[in-house]
Amino acid sequence: MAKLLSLEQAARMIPDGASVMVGGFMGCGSPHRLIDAIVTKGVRGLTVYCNDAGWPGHGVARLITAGLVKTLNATHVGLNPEVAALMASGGLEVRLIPQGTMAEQIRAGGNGTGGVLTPTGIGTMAAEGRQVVDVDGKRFLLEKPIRADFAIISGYQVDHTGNIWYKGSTRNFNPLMATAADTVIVEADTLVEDGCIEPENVVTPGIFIDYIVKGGAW
Amino acid sequence: MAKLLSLEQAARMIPDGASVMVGGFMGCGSPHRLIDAIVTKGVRGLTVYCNDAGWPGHGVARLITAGLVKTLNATHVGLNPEVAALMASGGLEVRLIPQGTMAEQIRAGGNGTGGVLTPTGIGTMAAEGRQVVDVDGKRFLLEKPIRADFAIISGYQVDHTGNIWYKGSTRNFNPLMATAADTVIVEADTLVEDGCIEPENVVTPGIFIDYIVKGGAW
Amino acid sequence: MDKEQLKSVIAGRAAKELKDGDVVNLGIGLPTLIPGFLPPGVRVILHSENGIIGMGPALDAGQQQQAFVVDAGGKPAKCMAGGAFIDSATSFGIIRGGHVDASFLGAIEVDREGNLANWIIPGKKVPGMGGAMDLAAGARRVIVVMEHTNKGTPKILERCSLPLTAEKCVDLIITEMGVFEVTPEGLLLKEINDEYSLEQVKAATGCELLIPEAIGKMTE
Amino acid sequence: MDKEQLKSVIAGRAAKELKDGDVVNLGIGLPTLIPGFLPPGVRVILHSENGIIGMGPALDAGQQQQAFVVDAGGKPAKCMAGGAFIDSATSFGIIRGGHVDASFLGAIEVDREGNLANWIIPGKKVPGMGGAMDLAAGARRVIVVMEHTNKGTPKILERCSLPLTAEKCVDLIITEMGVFEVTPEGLLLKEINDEYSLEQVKAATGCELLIPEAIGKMTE
Repeated sequence: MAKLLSLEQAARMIPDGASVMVGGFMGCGSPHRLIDAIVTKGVRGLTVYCNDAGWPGHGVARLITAGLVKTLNATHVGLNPEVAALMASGGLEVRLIPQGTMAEQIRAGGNGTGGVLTPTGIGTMAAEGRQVVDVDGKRFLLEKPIRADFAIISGYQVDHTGNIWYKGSTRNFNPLMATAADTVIVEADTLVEDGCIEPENVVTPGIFIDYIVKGGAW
Repeated sequence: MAKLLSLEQAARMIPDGASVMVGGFMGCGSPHRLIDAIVTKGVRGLTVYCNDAGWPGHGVARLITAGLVKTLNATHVGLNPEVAALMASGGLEVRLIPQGTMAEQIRAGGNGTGGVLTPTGIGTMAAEGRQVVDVDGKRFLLEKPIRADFAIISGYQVDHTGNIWYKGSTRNFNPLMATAADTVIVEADTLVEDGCIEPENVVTPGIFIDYIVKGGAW
Repeated sequence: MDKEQLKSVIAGRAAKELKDGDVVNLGIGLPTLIPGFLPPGVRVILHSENGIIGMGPALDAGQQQQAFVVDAGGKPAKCMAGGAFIDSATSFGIIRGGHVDASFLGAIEVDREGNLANWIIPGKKVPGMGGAMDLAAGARRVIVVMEHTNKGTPKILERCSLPLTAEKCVDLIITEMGVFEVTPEGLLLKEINDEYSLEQVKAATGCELLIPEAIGKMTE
Repeated sequence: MDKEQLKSVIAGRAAKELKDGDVVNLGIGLPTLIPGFLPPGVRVILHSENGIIGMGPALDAGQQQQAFVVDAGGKPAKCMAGGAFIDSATSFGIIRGGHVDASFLGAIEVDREGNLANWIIPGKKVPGMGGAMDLAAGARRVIVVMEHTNKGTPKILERCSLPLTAEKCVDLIITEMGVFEVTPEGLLLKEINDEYSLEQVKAATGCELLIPEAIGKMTE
C-alpha cells in the first residue's frame, strides 16, 4: 500500500548524509524527475549506490555534478569524465565493485542472507580485505550485504499498491534496490489501477514500495 | 534454442541412478505428463529434489509410489502418508531441507556462487554438519549449492526458444531448477511462437532450456 | 468453550495484532481463521510461501488436479487484484529479509525464551519443516496461536524438549487462556481470558509467568 | 593492414569460435563487430549484462535520453523476438553460473598463464571493472580479441604487470597476428596470419610461445 507523494515531498524526505540507492544503468531506468527534484531541493554528503556515474547531465551524474554526493559506490565511472576530475580534486570518493557482486550484495541486503560467496575478484584488487571462504576446495570471496536508507527507483507501470512492471532494459538494478532500503520511492512513468498489471507479470511486488511519485512519460 | 521431444523420448533420456529436480508445489506446476511417461518407461534409483512428496497419485508422488526413487530431498512430506510407510520400511531415504534454504541452494547451483549464508536453521537439527560463518557478529549456516543431472519442470506458455511464462502459483521452484541442472526439460501446457511472450514477461529465459515436451492443456 | 468457540477466541484476539497494510503469513489450520476477524478498514496482504502475495481468503474447495493457484497447503486459492506471483527464492527472500510483518504459526511446544518446536516429533511424526523454519527465523514478528495445552498437558514450557524450529524466535503467544509476551526477563502474562482464573492459567502452563500488577482482559 | 582490415581479421577469426545457438557476451569496441562475420546458418544469442538476452545487432544511434533498451555501453539497443529482459542479479547469475558460452573481451595485458588485465591503469585510468571481472571469472570460455601490441609494445606478456581482472581465466587470444591458446604448458601458437612471419610474431610477443610442428593458417 504505497503512498503518493509529490516530487518535492519525496525530495524533502532525504536528509543530509543519507545513503541512497539509485536505480538505472547509464541512466536507463533511473528516476530522472526525482533526481532533478533532489538537485533542486539540495542535500549534502550523500552516500550513493548506483551501477555507474551516468554521463554528464544524465542520470545519477546530475547528483554528482551538483556536489551532493560524498561517496559513490559503483561498478564503472569511465563514461563520466567529471567523475575522474572530482576524484582527483578530492571532491568525491569512489568505491568500485564488480557489477555482479554489487547486484547480489544488494539482493542479499534485501533477503536476509549473510552475504554473497562469489568467485569473482579472487586474485584481484577486489579481494582486498575480504574474507575468503572455502567450499569443497574452491575459494569464494564473502561480500557483505548492502542496504541503504533510501532507494529511489523507476518503473514504467506502477499500480496503487506499488506493483511495478519495467519496460525494456530499464529493469536492471531497480527490482533489487526495491528490497534493500528502509524507504523505497518509485518514480512511475505511468500510474495504473490495481489489477492492470497481471499478477504473473509483476516484477517488483508492491510490498517493497513505500512511496510513489508521478514521473509522467518521458 | 530448445529442441522438441516426445514424452517417450524425454523419459528415455533419464538413466538409472540419475539425480532429478522436479518442479512444482504439491503438484501445482509439476510436469505431470512427463512424470507419467517416466513411470511408464520405468527407471531405478533416482535421487529426487522436489519441494514436497505431493499427495498419493498426484505429482512427484507417482514417481515415489512406482518405486523409482531412492532418495527424496524435500521440505515437507507430511501430506503423503505413503512416504512415511516407505521411510519406515527402508524403501525410501528422505532428506528434509528448510524450504527457503532449498530454494536458495538451487539458485546458487545455477548461478555460480559458493552457497547460501542463511540464518534459518541456526540452533536446530538443520544445522547439523553445517559450517557456521560469522558475518559482523551474526551467525549464518553455509548451505552448499544444489545441482542435478536433470530438471523436469512445467510451463504454461513456452515458445520455441524455450522462454517460459508461468500461470498463477505454478512458478514456485520451476525457474530456479531451470538454471541448476545439466539437462533441463520443460513440459509446455501451450507451445507458442517466439515473440508471443513479451520479452519483459519472460520468467525463465530460453537459454536455460534444453528440451521441450508438449503437455497440452490439463 | 467448545472447539469452535476456542478457535474464535484465539483467532479473534490474534486479528488485533494486525494493522492496515501489514504483510502476513498464516500457517495451516487455526491461523487461516484470523482474516475473518479483522475489523472493517483493516486490510492485510496475505503472503503464501509457495509464491503468492495478496492471496485471497481461503476457498471452500478440496484438492483439485487442475488448480493453477494453490495455497501453502496445496489447496486451490486465488490472488487478489494488486497481488503478485513470485518464485520460491523470492518468496523466502521476503520472509528472511524481514518483509513479512507477522507470521502466525501453531506450536507443539514453545518455551519462556521464545524457542519454538512445531515441525517434528522424532519417531512419531516427521512431516518436514516446510517453510516453518524460515518463517520462524525471518518474520518481523512471530506469533504462536494454539490451544493452551495438549489435552491438559502444558505446551508452554520452561524449555522445549522437542527439536526446535528456531531458537528465541517467538514474540507473542495467544491461546484460549490468555496472551503471553516473550520478554528478556521471561514470559509475561499480558492478558487473561475471563473464563479462566489466574490459578487455572498457571496450572496449565509449564513455566513460571511474570504477572504484572494489572493484567489486561483478553476479550471484551 | 590498416585499422579496419585489422579489426576485420580479428573479428572474422573470432566469429569462427561460435556455433549455432551459443550464448555470447561481447565487450565494447572490437568484439561488437563479431556478429557481422558469422556464417549463414549460425545464429548466436547475445547476452548484454545490463539485462538483455537476445539483444539485436548494434543500432547506428547515439546516446538518447529516451531509450528504454540500452546495451552495456548505455547506447540504444533492441531485443529480438524470443529474447528476454532480466534484472542485474539474474544477468550475472547467468554469467557466473557458466551459462554464457563465450565472452569476448579486449585486454590491456594478458599473460601466458591466461591472467587478464583490462580494467585499470593505476594513477592513469580508473574507469571501474563494470561486468568484466564477472565475465572473466564466470564465462565458459574467455576469448581475448585485441591488437597484438600497443603501438609496438607487447601486450602478451610473461606475467601481467597491471592489476588483474581475473586470474587464469583466458582460454584463447586472437590478434591480427595469430591465434594463441592458453594451455597448462604455456601459450600455444595455434594459427598464424600469413601476413606475418613467425619471427615477427615472436618479436611482438612478450613471452615464450609453444610452436607446434604444423601451425594453422589464421586466414584462408
